[in-house]
Amino acid sequence: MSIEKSPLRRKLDKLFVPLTVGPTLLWIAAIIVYPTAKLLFSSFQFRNPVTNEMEFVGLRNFRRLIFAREGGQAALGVFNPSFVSITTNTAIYVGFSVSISFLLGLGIALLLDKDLKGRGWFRTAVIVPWILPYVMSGLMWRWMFQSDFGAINGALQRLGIISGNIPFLSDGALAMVALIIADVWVFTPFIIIILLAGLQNVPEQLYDAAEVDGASRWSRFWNVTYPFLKPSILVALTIRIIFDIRALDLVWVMTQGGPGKSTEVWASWLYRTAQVFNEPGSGAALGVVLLAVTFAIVASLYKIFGESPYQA
Amino acid sequence: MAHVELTDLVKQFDDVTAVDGISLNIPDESFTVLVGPSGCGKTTTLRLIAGLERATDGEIRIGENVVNDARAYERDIAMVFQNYALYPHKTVRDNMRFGLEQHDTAEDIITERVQETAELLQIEELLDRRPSELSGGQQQRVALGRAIVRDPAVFLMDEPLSNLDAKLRVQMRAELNKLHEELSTTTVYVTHDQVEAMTLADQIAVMDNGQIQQVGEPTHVYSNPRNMFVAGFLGSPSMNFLEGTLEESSAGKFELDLGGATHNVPDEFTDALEPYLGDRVTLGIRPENIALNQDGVPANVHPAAVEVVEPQGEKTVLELELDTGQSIKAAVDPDTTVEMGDAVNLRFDRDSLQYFDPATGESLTYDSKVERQATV
Amino acid sequence: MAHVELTDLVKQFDDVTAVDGISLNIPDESFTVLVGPSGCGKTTTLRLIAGLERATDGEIRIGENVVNDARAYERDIAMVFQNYALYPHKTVRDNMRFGLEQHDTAEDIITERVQETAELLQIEELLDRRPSELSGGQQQRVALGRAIVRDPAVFLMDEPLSNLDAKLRVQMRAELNKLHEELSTTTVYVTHDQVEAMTLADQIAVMDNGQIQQVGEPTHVYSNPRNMFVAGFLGSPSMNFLEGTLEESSAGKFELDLGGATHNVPDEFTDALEPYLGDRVTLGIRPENIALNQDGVPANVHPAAVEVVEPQGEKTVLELELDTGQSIKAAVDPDTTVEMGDAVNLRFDRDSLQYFDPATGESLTYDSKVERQATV
Amino acid sequence: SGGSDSSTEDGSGGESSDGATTGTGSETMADEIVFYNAGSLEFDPGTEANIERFEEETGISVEVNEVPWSNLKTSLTTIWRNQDSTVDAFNGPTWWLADFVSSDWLEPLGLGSDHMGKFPSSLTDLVQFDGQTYMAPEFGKWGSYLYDQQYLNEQGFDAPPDTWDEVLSQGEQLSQGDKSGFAFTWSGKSVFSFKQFLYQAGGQLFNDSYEPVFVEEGTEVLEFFNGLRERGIIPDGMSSLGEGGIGDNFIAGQYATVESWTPLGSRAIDEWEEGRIGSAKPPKGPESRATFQDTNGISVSAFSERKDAAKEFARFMTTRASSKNNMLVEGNPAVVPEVYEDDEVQSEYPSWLLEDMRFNLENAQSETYMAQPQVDDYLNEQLTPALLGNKDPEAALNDAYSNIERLYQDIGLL
Amino acid sequence: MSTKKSPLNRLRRSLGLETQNEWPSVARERLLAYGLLAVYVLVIWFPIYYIFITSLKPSSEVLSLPITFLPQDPTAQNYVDIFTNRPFDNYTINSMIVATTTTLICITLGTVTGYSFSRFDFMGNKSLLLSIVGARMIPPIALIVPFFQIMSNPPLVGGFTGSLYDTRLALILTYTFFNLPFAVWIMKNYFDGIPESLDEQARIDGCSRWEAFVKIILPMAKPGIAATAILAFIFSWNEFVFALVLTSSEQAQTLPIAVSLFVADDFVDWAHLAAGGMIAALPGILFGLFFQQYIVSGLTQGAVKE
Ligand SMILES: Nc1ncnc2c1ncn2[C@@H]1O[C@H](COP(=O)(O)OP(=O)(O)OP(=O)(O)O)[C@@H](O)[C@H]1O
Ligand SMILES: Nc1ncnc2c1ncn2[C@@H]1O[C@H](COP(=O)(O)OP(=O)(O)OP(=O)(O)O)[C@@H](O)[C@H]1O
Ligand SMILES: [Mg+2]
Ligand SMILES: [Mg+2]
Repeated sequence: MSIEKSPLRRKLDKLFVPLTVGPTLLWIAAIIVYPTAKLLFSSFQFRNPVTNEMEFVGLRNFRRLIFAREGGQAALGVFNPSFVSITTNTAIYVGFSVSISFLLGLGIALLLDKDLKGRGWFRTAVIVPWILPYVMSGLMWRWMFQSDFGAINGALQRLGIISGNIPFLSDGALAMVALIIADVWVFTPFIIIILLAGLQNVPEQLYDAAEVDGASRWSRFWNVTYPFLKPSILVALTIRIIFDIRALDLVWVMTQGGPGKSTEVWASWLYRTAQVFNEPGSGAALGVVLLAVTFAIVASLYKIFGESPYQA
Repeated sequence: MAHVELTDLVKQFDDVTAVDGISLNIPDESFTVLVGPSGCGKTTTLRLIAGLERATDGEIRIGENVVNDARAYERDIAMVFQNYALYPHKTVRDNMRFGLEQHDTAEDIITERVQETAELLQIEELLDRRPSELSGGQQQRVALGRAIVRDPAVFLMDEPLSNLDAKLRVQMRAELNKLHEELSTTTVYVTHDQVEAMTLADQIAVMDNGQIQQVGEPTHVYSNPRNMFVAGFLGSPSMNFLEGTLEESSAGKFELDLGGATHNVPDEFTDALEPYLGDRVTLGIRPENIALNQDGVPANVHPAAVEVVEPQGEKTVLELELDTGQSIKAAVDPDTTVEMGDAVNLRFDRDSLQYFDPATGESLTYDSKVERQATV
Repeated sequence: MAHVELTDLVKQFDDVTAVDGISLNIPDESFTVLVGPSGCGKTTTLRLIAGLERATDGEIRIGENVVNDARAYERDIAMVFQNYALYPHKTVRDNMRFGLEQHDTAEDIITERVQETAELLQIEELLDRRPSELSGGQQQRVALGRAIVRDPAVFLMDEPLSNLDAKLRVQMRAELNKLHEELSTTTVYVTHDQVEAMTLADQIAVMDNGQIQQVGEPTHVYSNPRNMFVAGFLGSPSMNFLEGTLEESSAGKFELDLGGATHNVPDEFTDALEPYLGDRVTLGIRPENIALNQDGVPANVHPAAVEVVEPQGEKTVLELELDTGQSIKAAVDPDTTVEMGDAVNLRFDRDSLQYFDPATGESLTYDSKVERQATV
Repeated sequence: SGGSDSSTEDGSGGESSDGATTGTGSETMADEIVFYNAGSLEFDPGTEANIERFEEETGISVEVNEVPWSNLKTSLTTIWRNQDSTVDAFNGPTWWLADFVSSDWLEPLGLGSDHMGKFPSSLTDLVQFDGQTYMAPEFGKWGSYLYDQQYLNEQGFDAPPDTWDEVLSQGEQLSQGDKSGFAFTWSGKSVFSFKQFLYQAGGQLFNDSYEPVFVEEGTEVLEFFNGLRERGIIPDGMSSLGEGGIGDNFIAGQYATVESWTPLGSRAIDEWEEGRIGSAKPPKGPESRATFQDTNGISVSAFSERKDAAKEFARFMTTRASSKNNMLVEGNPAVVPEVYEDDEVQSEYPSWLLEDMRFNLENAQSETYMAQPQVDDYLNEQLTPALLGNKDPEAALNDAYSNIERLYQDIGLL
Repeated sequence: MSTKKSPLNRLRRSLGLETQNEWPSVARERLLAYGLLAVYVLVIWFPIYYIFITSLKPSSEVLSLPITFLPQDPTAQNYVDIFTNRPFDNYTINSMIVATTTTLICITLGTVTGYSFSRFDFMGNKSLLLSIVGARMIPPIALIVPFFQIMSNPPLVGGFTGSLYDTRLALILTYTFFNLPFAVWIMKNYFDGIPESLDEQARIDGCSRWEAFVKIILPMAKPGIAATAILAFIFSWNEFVFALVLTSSEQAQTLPIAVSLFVADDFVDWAHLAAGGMIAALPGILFGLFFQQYIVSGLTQGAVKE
């Protein structure tokens, strides 16, 4: 037998992990850790539009963001009305679109989980809205909701349901409804895919076992399907909520937060503050708040749905 | 408790006929075992009885009722699945309670029954664990417990021991045996393990290709296979088949010309084999019914060369080549001292000989043998 | 080809010592089988030899070289993995070629060797298929072929048959046997199937807890276990152990007081057992060495009650309860007619008796038995 | 680049020259400039036509870069903070000037009074800082007051209301059935509407020392709106109607009178029968008849390396001829009063409309102030609930006031 | 057993609607499921249909009443216009370059790193992996401020002083931030599904680690790589917010920005917007139709496996 002597080959072999993991870690550190640090740093700064200098202002950005502005002083304990209303908008937007698309997605996923011929086709048909550019989807819905020439008013009129046009995007409440509809349209496919994958993880035999045990359909759902679906629900909700909290695309192209501030959400507020007002400090502060809120939501979702059926 | 009767049962999946018209009577309190090679329709038959599949044709009767259209949860059966199918997120106790709860059993009765069953199976200390915290054998017992606790009309068990290692398997087999003695619930049991089949069954049904090949008491079927399939399927190493032409010797005796060697047919088969004189006939002989006979009586002794010696502890299996070139296996005493290349003479135990029609595989001597046994 | 020598080999994973100082000499051209319960370190040992793990301590020598520091690709070995590990995206031919290509073998030699090997294994017609298009047994042969074609110094095989069904297993076992006769490549083979171990091995090494318990010829180890672990591990149903106190009878004979019954120790063991007089001693007897003796010679006959009868076709296993309350198994002829509840007398074959120290598990009679056999 | 500093100095001294010889080493004019336009040029056919003329006449090619409106100011800020020379000229509203000029990012255009003199002084005030012109006014957009002559006649009025009081009193009579007496553009533009009415009320947002001063007159404006809403004079869905919606509804005959942007007049002329559309001066508020103007102009980057060509571009695009061309091609009202006397223009538009447009131009008011988008946002935030009657006008404006004041304190202006 | 051969029966059979072999309730539910799914699909595809036909209408028809649900006078003029009057060729090229480069970086790094995470037990690998996964939880918008700052004023690396603002490079760098952690995670899960004994077999066959990875494992990971690549491509192609923030001219703007440019202050050019939107949506629709299973498997590998 021959023992080959090839020092380079051996050396490269020994360096396998550093060579394959190192670049990615450096890269990720550069594009995530560094910006995050910079975000924190910026949140303590204020850009003076006159001098164009960044000034250190401590926690002022946070105080002003969250607490009331009256009297030129941050009055602790009284919340900034904009913060309150935009937070409310965000909660309404995220709450409704996530829960509607979750229920809808669960329903469709349960239908698709049936042993249907052509299931692949349905899945293809169902998935497409999610992979279109959000901008295009947002504008498409803006076009659908357009008050004079939009398809929705057109169709409703043709069906004789309404006589005059409904100004969907220029009425505060209706604009929020329109936004939620668009959002549900875009993101339901994601829920469907994730839940469908979860449903396929349910061991078929457990349904049989439950049926033999005499369980009704409802009881089978709660005792067999749901425990196995929980991890998927967790993932679907987490990613979905994070997506919605940060989703600017739809809001920005459909309503720009308007009319008035009726559809302004955290994401659009952040963008407006940081980019349109060119006030990066306040934008960064809002970004920090957003990060914190996101992590809090993720943590609580894990609390609720975290337990997998195989865990002790 | 109830008897189960299947009549001309058919189950068709798209292009596969999984169950192809089987009729089987499963008496009340009996322990019936279905055996057969993989894919022969055992599981499907069980699922039809359970109501997890709907029959394409035929009739299923449990007790007095035709249950073809009843769903699983409407039939009073309990099933043990091959992989247990325990609910992984429920404790052992809740796994066992579930079926009772679904049947609206009163709380105190549930508690009592679960407790009793757990004691019977010696899993009381496991009641608060989850399935993932149990060993395979313990899971197995829980799966059994979940079925037993229900006290159903019929037990269905689908290869319930197939996942266990050899040692545990032997243990569990014994426990199942005891259990049936105690409860006497009608049981249909699927396995592809012959030892299991032989040891557990009151009645064994050998299936192939969606059809039942033979039904009967295990030892009866083992020694009197109706056809080559059954003969070859039961027993390990499996039965040797030697094909030859049936001729009448000058002495008026029948003999099988194996192409280079001659096998003398014992007289008692002459009547049964008479119609096949001149035809091709297959002789069947189990390895354990072959003895080495180094000095040898001339009649029915076949010279052979030892090719492989496989000592297996409690027996030694020999692979031999007959002079005719045919391969044959023999199971002999472990202290037999033979070596590769040895020339030996084989003696076939005449009581254990079987004759088949090589074209159809049907036994030519089944009826005469059974008759003879009955008269003995 | 080469011999392999392991010296004080240790492999430590975090907090588990998977291999705990084993020394094993694997002679050139031998077929060495490692057996042992799950988790005892068989796979780890193999992987150490292969160079897939690095030894924590000790020495591995292949042929003349210490290879501790050589990487897998530098050792001239071929390995057959439990799950075959065929490259699913390559054809059978390319699977077999790959190893040779990696070793810069000339194209015409590769072609020739692949062809030869394929013929040897009768897989020529499969050469252009992908693994997914093969049956389990065919995949098995390809996995073997891939190893054989390399003509390495050592073959390592990790439970290569464990995924096959019983029938195929028997076939493959025979093929492996023939193959080794032909090629004589040094082979280390891991299995937890005893029949495999017994039939294939020139030399068997029984492992437990990362240590080698006994090495030797299979039949030797089977009949002369060094300790209770080896005794209990080999054989199915496994050896019966009966514990008692060793006493000297009035007749000067040794006997084991089993607490209600007495077992007479054959004279040949007297010397060996002398030092343990008055101590607890465990008697070991294999089920197949127990005979039913309904009329019975009084000496060494134990009355027992039949509890379970398990006809297994070629033998029948009885579970019996001795008068002392101890459980014991016996394997008897299938035509033995006993029934549950029968009272029988058991006779232990005196040549097969074993005596152990119940505290350490060590055999007390190993040396004397081995000696005696040597003189016979 | 060092060149930019010196040219800034140069420019500040050359106010009266026409800018042909600014800077060092630039005797020959560059043959290409980069021009940033807000949004797609497709919506500015007037500008497009003028650019073509410019390229033909000067041989300088213009590379137009379209930036989304909402992003243009930020883009420019970024580019200039890096002292980047990619932009030579851009087109944008006057409101940005304060921020840009105070950061020294814009190049004085060096346009003499021969060029600037043709614009009304209300306009030149907006684009000049310390006597330097930083933006050449290109076209304007301001409020105009239109009415449905036919409907007014039916209701027995021969003239539209002339003052806020008349708007309130006549309005009630004009609002019948699904017809509203008065409407104005609101959605998304509440600050602009507010400013227009604020100037009509004689107020302004800031005084010369950067102090917000809008509360008093602003309260009057909001109370006027309250009056309109309470008497049912403005349409119900008012808060939701944007420029397009107002126009559509007016054309559909739903409003008796409307204050909207100038192009609606042209549209009514096209779509209504002869003589139905009427135009008037904006209703007079407590102090004035002013209107708000939204003027776009062209500025040149202080970091440009092709300043001469860029300045020439800014000049060319804002000549009388270009202004006229823009009005003819796109219908953008010219910011040069003389254009309204031009024959071609006269033949295109009715004289009474031109007269009102010119009046509006000359009486338009605007302001440039620092941190415009934030200031507008603070106002917007308070105006919306106040306009809907959900918040007391004075309280709303006081909140806006204190927010803006604090912003200016942060910046260091106060 | 009689099986009727009429086409209707065959359809019923192939859709699983016959009851002979199955419980009637199951067949009934299946029929209901087909119905509900069909309605759902029609409803969600209607907007896509409407914007598609809008893109085929001349502007005059788009803004005329009553609106039409079939183009009266279909024309490709809008598509011609956006490529002749507007620099859609530039936007498309930008989108291609940005999406392709991002995808290449992500699959290259994601593959090798995912492999190491799957196969090696190196120091801190669990927590490193956890932090990579955690990075997916960071809402990108929270970071627009620092990204904008960094790109317009990048830290000095190797003497580089220029600004990355308004360059495709800025977008590429940014998009790896969304996609690389995801790619590592998908690939790690994918490699977990390839038995390690194959690597070992390759090493026994004489391969070094690198050779085993390149010659044996990589070819087997093609479906996983395809799934990762498709998702990374789609995410980069569709991204809007960072493109809006980090670019300002056609030298770097991508299609989503181009489409949004049709929205002017007070007027939207719907006909051309629809055409541009269809161009921007094209890869998504094509990928959805032809590679649906990769998208699904990528998402499930990337999301559900924990
Ligand atoms: N749901 C199904 N759809 C289509 N074919 C099926 C279905 N279930 C079983 N079959 C087919 O029916 C035949 C019988 O299957 P069955 O599961 O009853 O076999 P089995 O005897 O239990 O085999 P094994 O011992 O392998 O479990 C097989 O050919 C199988 O492929
Ligand atoms: N990579 C590893 N890291 C930590 N512990 C390990 C590792 N590989 C093996 N072990 C441990 O080492 C011991 C021996 O493992 P090994 O795989 O050699 O057992 P085995 O004898 O092959 O068992 P089996 O019959 O179940 O395959 C076990 O306790 C196992 O858990
Ligand atoms: Mg089965
Ligand atoms: Mg192992």
